[in-house]
Amino acid sequence: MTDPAQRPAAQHPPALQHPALQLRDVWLRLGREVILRGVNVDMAAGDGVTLLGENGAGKTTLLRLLASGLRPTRGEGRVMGFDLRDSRSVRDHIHLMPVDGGLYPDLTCEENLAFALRMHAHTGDADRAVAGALRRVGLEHAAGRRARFLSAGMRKRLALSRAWLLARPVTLVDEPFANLDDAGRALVQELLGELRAGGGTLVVAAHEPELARAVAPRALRLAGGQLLDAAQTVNA
Amino acid sequence: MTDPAQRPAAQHPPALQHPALQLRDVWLRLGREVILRGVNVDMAAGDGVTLLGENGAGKTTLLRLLASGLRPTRGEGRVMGFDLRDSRSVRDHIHLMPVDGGLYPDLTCEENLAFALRMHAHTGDADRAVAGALRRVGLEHAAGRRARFLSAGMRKRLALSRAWLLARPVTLVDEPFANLDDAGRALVQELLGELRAGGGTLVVAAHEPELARAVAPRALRLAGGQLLDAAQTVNA
Amino acid sequence: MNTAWQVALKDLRVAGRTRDTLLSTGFFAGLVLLVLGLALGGNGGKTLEQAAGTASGAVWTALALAAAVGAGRAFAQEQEAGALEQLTLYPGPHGALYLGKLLGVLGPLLLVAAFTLPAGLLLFGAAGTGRALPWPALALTTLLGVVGFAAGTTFYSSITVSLRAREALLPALAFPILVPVVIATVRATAALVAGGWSPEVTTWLTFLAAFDVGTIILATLLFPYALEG
Amino acid sequence: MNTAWQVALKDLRVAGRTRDTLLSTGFFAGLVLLVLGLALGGNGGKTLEQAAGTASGAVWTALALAAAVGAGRAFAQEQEAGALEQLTLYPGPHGALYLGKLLGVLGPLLLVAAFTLPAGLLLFGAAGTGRALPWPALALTTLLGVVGFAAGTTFYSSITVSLRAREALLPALAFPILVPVVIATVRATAALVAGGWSPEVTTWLTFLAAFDVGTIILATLLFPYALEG
Amino acid sequence: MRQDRITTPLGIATLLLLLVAVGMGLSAPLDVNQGSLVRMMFIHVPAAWLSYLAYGGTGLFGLLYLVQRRRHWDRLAMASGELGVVFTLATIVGGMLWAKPTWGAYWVWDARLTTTALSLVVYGGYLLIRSLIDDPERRARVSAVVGIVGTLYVPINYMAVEWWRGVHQTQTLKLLGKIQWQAAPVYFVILTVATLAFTLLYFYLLRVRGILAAKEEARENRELMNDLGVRAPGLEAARG
Ligand code: HEM
Ligand SMILES: Nc1ncnc2c1ncn2[C@@H]1O[C@H](COP(=O)(O)OP(=O)(O)OP(=O)(O)O)[C@@H](O)[C@H]1O
Ligand SMILES: Nc1ncnc2c1ncn2[C@@H]1O[C@H](COP(=O)(O)OP(=O)(O)OP(=O)(O)O)[C@@H](O)[C@H]1O
Ligand SMILES: [Mg+2]
Ligand SMILES: [Mg+2]
Repeated sequence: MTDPAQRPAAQHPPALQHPALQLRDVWLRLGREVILRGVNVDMAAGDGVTLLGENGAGKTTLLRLLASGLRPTRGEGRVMGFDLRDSRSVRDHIHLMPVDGGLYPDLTCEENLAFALRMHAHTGDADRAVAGALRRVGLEHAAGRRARFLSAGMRKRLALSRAWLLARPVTLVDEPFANLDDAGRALVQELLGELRAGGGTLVVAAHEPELARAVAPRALRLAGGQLLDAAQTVNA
Repeated sequence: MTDPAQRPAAQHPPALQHPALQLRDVWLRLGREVILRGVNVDMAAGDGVTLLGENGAGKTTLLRLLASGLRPTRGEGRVMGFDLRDSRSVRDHIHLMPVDGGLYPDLTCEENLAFALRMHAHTGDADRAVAGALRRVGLEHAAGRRARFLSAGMRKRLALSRAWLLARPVTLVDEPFANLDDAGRALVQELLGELRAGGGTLVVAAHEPELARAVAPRALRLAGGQLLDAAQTVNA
Repeated sequence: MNTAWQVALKDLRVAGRTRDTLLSTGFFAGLVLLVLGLALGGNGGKTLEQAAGTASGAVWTALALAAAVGAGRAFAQEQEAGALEQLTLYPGPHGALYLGKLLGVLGPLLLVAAFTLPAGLLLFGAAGTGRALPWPALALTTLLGVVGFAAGTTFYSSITVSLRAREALLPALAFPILVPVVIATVRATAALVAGGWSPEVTTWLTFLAAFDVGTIILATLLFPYALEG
Repeated sequence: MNTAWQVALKDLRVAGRTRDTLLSTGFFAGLVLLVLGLALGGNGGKTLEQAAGTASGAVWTALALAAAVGAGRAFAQEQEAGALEQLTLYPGPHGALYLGKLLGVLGPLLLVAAFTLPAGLLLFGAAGTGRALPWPALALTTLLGVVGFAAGTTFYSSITVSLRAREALLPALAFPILVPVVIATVRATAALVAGGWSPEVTTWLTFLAAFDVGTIILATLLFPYALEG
Repeated sequence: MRQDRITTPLGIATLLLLLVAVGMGLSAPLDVNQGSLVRMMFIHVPAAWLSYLAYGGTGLFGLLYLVQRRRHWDRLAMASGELGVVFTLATIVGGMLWAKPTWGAYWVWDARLTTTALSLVVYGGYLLIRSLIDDPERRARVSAVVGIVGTLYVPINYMAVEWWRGVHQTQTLKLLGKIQWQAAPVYFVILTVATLAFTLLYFYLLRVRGILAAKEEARENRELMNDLGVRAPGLEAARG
């Protein structure tokens, strides 16, 4: 559809020996709740993982922890070989797309993307890259509109185009299919697929396993604070 | 499942002669955009309507207009026989469940529901009604937790339980299925079904026509600022 | 009235649970007193009149600012949560929302005022000098003044929150509302401290009461227009 | 440095668009000046020194409180949008975020200060008496003072943002730390207005510059701990 | 809980030294100007010293917490902050009682008095922040930061009399420039003993409060874990 050369390549060392994501017996307590109770996981670089689980199971929390936004109460983890506590190195390799998009309501679509790009010390023609990303998600006509005035689905598309544009080695995506129309859902599959094709590791928290499967075939289920292979839990 | 007597009955006059919702050539402009371009619609009391449309088509905007939160730029409308400009009377009959829930982050689940109930001048045992509603959506264990600390799906459930508890003659629901797990989606169908069974009129904006059909069989599609029968547009 | 009452109860509950509004407003008022004390220098060799003037000036500066800060939260709270539109869609007259917010703001503010006034008078040497002060009259002045501030700033807060950037002239609207209250309270307090009840005090308090009632009525009537989508 | 710069640019862009920081900061500064002006009575029969003292006291109290209110918005803005967590997840040192926010806060604040200082001096009878004032020196003092305020309040704002009642809490927490800046600026301004440049002024300005640099360095170092999840 | 060999002996030593200080204070000659009022000094000044010490402690323990992330330091920082507030209050109240006979009023707008009152605000704010954060890790981290910045304020309070002359005594013991003592030598000795006694008192109270806080925390955690029915030894005690 678009010229793949326009998309910035995933910025990470070509040859990776260690797993992209690794958690060892991670416990996490928030307030008076223990959300994670001994989570273990390994994901190879280039893996695509779907994170399933009931409402309130802790999927979002786990993603925030992987992005170094929360510290494990016990246990440890590594992202691209860096300890989770070394937040500075982890942040160099990861992008988290939150449920609500995490956009600035008073910046326009264009400005929101350009800001994200510049914060990643993007060199090159930012304006052109941004225009390409907006076109890709069908927001070119709203490029100059403030995020405050976007519809729910348009906000999701904007957040998605940001993830695609940044193309970090590890991309964590929280409920990408919610609020989108059918075309939007197909777009998510396409763009996330491109990220993986570029060598990126993908973790997708979603309630639509059939849709997520296309880009993140390995399914894990979070239940009771523990992470299990989805197949296993179905049998259990 | 639950004792239907526990649910407050829809509070509206038993015999309605006029349509519940009526729009006549409604135009709406927001900022520099014209969102609605001559919308006409009639919905009988007790109707269930699914509002379809692409992202950014104007579904949310239309719901806000019906709730008297926005004023039409041109044209007019009636809700339960009251002119839309008579916001005070309209608000007596309507409840809008917004996409983001519209909850107070620093009130607990219980308090959020009790507040809504009391603002509707509910007489009777509010605490009992609230506890019942929370149990109904599976949030009884989080009754004392602040809304700020709920997961996305739990917030949706809370907003849903509020709509069910208030049971207004007209309930407008914006994307009820987003962010929910499978059990949650079934719950939406169940609760909204009960609202309609109680005589309420239902307008559901959703991207999941197959799910919405169960409770709101009449499908309308918003496209180009105009509202058409979904069947028609598919043919066109 | 139910609406007003429920909104006030909710706000007080949020305030009460988190204690923060109260604590920090009080903290803030105390701080302004201290800083003013530092800035206005020593009180050696002052006549009673002078001390009374400075003390009432400091007390009312502190309370006016505390009111502005406290009321600022009243609607910001709703807006942050995306709950403001929801609030405006409940049944009942919109004017009642204003009254509810006002009551919610008044609660903590009156409590803070009850501490600030005696503390300010003591610190600035206008009380504790062995003379009896007309406390009931001072309490009445405080009540009227605080209601005036809260009424004005709550209204202002509702306008700024929903308008965001629309018009730069709006803060200018709040000013004329607050100026008369400041003048009247400062004058009345100073007169009461220096010489007890007098016809001058009666005039100021009557004015204040009329002004409060007028502001509240006007704001209640105008409020629906300020909110409207 | 890129990070700091990008954050500042974004904040300035938002500030220019919504103007709400500017409005609320200006409102607050105006309110303080006004209330103090009224409370401290007429300026008849004051010597130049007294007028200079009162005027600079009022101006700097107003600016300090305005800084607290303005900086409060710096992080509140991010928080409202749910964008704060996103901001902390960008690559690069967290200290740079602080510097960026600081620059963003400084913009509107300097604008407000540029109005408040002359207005305050005029209002309290320290300017407009026919004498020429040392404006460049006053501008330098203002710059140093405002930077000091912004550095302190921006830092605390990052702490209070996730707490409830941050509007009132922020000034209360930050102000005591700002007191040295208040003292120094008041002294320097009063001396400048009353007698022009003098060695005393040099001392105060040196102190201010040192305090600014110290605060900024300390804050940049501690900021990552304040933010961390 | 391991055997505590320090607390009790420390308490006894503190008590003894305090008694000695009281004895010396009561037997000291009367001052030429102030008469027996001068004895106020032996409480007032050590109390002020203790509060400075406590504020320094809050900053130091906060810094240690940030470096090592051991909750132990956080508890000490809190204990120190509370002591600071209590003894600042003692200084102010004692000073006010002293001020009535000597200056003729309980309170005057003197720089030292105001800055002392403001330091109460600084550490009141420290404790306020603590009370507003529920999550223990975050509370420890944020309050450590606030405590460290707050320490900046202590030297300013000390210097306030220099910068802004008022009625209050300037520092009798000048630290800047030449160290000099500007009063009768007997008083110096008594004051030193009293100050030493208060220093010991600080460490004793710090320890007691720290132990209390640790017990409280352990109890809360136990309750919480029982609530949740969690079998995870060490989850709560992960970082001491
Ligand atoms: C509310 C009243 C007062 C407060 C808040 C207060 C506060 C303080 C503080 C914080 C210090 C320790 C500062 C330092 O060591 O530099 C101090 C020391 C001292 N105060 Fe006060 N004070 C008050 C009243 C008085 C009065 C009424 C007197 C005597 C007439 C007095 C005499 C002294 C003396 C002699 C010292 C020792 C100075 C030194 O050795 O450094 N104070 N006061
Ligand atoms: N700060 C907090 N304090 C207390 N509990 C919290 C906090 N944050 C999250 N929780 C709780 O943690 C649990 C997991 O939340 P999380 O958002 O991770 O769920 P989720 O799996 O993403 O659910 P959903 O599918 O609904 O998005 C929820 O029960 C929530 O209430
Ligand atoms: N205040 C406003 N100013 C300008 N444009 C606006 C404003 N509010 C909404 N819009 C625009 O109106 C259009 C319709 O938005 P709306 O939220 O109604 O869409 P929607 O059908 O609900 O979409 P979605 O399925 O994504 O939720 C969007 O293009 C949006 O950008
Ligand atoms: Mg989630
Ligand atoms: Mg929508």
